[in-house]
Amino acid sequence: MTMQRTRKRRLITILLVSTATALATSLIVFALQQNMNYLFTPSQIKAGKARKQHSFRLGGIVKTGSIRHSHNTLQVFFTVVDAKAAIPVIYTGILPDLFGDQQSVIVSGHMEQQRFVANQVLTKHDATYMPRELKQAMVHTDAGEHGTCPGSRT
Amino acid sequence: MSVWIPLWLRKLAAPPHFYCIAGKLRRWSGRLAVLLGIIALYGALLLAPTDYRQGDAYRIIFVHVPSAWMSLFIYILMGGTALLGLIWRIKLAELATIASAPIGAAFTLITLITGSLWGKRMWGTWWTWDARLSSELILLFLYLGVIALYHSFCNARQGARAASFLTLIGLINVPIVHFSVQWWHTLHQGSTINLFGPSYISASMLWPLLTMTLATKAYYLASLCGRMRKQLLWQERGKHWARRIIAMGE
Amino acid sequence: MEPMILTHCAAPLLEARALCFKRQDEPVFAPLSFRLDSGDMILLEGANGSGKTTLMRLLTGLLQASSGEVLWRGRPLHRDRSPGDMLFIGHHLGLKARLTPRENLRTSVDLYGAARTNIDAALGYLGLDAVSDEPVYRLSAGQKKRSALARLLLIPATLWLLDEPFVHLDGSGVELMNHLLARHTARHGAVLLSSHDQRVFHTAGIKRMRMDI
Amino acid sequence: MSRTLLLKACTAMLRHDLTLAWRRRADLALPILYALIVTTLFPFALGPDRLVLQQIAGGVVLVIVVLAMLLELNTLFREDSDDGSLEQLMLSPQPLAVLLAIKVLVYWLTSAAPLIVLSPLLAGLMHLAPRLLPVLMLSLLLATLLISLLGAILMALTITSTQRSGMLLALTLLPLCVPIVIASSGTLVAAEQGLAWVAPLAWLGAALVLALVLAPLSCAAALHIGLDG
Repeated sequence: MTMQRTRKRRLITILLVSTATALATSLIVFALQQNMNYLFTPSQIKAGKARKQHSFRLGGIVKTGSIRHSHNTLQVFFTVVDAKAAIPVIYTGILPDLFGDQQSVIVSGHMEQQRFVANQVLTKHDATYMPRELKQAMVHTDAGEHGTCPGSRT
Repeated sequence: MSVWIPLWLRKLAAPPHFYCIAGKLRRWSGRLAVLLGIIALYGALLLAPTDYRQGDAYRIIFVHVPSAWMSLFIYILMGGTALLGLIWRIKLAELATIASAPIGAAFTLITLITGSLWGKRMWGTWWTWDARLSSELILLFLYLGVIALYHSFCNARQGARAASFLTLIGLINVPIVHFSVQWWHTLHQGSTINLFGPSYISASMLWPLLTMTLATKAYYLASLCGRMRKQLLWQERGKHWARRIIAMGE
Repeated sequence: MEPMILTHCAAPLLEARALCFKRQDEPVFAPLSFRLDSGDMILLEGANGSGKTTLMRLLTGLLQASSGEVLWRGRPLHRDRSPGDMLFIGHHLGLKARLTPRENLRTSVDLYGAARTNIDAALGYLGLDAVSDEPVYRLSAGQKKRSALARLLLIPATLWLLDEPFVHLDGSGVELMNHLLARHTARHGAVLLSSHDQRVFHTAGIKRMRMDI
Repeated sequence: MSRTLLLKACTAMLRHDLTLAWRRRADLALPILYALIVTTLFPFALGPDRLVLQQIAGGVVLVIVVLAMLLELNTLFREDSDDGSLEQLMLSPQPLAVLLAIKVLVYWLTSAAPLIVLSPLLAGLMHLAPRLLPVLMLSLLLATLLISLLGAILMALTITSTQRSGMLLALTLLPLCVPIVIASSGTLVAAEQGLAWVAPLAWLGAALVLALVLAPLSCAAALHIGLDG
């Protein structure tokens, strides 16, 4: 009798756990289908996805040649672009070392008219490490923008 | 408790025997750690070339990356020993879980400090709430929680079991924390070294990194053995073999 | 420890085989083997700290043995699932100070799935009529003990595990308790109890077990 | 047969714990007062700037509720362990996990539920936009249930530990709560920015469904570890 009870109890436990797992899985699948991006790209902003009065984060790549420093203040102007759109950004402060053309950045701040006023600029560096000489050589031979070093496989 | 454990393993796990072997292991892995560490530092600071973009500041990865790997590696290992200790009540597994925690916490702390130094140079901020950084911080809290929980019990073995249980819960939590923080969009770069597929690092930089990784592993083994020995001796202080060793030491 | 000499051949109600418990790697008592059949009553004797309470908790399954095993009706005692016809009353009586004896008993009875109708009778039998609706914190130590012991009347259990059941009881309480014990063994129940004070104890056919190492 | 017995035991447990909570109903006001007082500290500390307060309102209410719960949580199972009723519970023939789940439910009803009812007032003090209130309460509902379940495991684990202040519980529980806090604040931020806020809520829901089943089981296991010494 006790054996039967044990078995029954175990069965109920397994049933409950698997039901919960199934339910949780379907909820997660549902959640994954929703857009969960807390960062807006320039094209999303152009499409009016971000409410203008709220502060948010803008992510993209610094357009080549767009960086302009002001002469006597710390103000910097640059343009953040993605595949389709561009947003001009104004920032006052010291920029991180890696900041430069074609650098991917995350800028937080808010929109003022058509311009994004940033209060923080973060640069995202890529996961490539190589000697300076090699990079120069690669640039000269135009080995591609994201070349991996030959013979560096682990 | 009638669990089938092979005889040789049982023999190895006998406290006096383990004490002796751990002593030897500690000595040799300690020496190995020092040797590898010197080689790796030499390679990292003098031989490895300057990075094309990050200049010489990138050299911090030779400390940062191996510690970060160790911080996770040790926690996963603790999860394994915790499970062993809880299910089969293997005393050495309990000891290993408890002895690993401070080492893991130290590596996590090193990771956080070097990471924040690096972050200031490269990203422009000491700290950012990005997925990897945040989960590393939570990992540190988990380590500290495990240590604190262990010390809050009078009965050391019960404390070890409770701490093991917490370790297991935390083990499930680590990836969850990581992915949940990722919602805030990650600033940290992707993986540089991939086990499967190409790595984005040149060989001249890679070998000191890997050597340093081996050095940290050897250091961990040495430190673990030392801590387990000490704890074992303390727990078995009433036993004959332990008294003999203590008497010999003094 | 000599194993009990028993005439029964079937699986005993409760059996301990080389039971040992270590706290901080120190054995609390020497390995114990004994068996308990229906109709038996065993008195655990031993000085303070000889492990009587620990043994009781082992036998209920609250503690897990370091080595050896406890068999309940021939099967290993399962730690996660109490057999249900075993009743344990320990040092901590399991009474809520803010509830009345009646409310406390009602919960116990419902947890074991026993009949609720006998609560009044049980309270009367133990002389708790006057205080049955007072919160437990107002009761004297003896009255609290009686309230806890009322479970023995209400929950049908084969085995009683009683840790110091006579403590705090007055003369009439001791009489009552002795009577309950005798009646239970006469009805093929089994009892394992511990007591310091052997004078209060006068049931015939009791087996004594010394716990000293 | 055994199902009706289990049901009877569950209702008995529920009545028992609710009666106990009712007998010390004065204590029920404490977390509420705590939450109110801590909330009023924020305008004093940050200045009464409406915009500043509004921006952090959701997160502040969330964290205060979590902390208020934590203070209450430290008493869960403690009295039961001290007076021996926990032993009686473990020895009863009913599945321990189910009984513990009921205890956690009563804990939630008596400590977290009043805080959720109070949350519009707390949010109002911090000038949270009224349209965000339903989202706040919904995410609080899921988050508090999850934290209760997680906290119960840790309380069961530390039942015989010598460290009885809430600090140990905070140190061990709060790191585990990080994803819960992130998801619930994520819900609020998304709702504020007009994004789809159902997604983080669905994550919380998924975690809750799993926790509802797994946490009582782990709690029972943890209790055995906690008492085994």
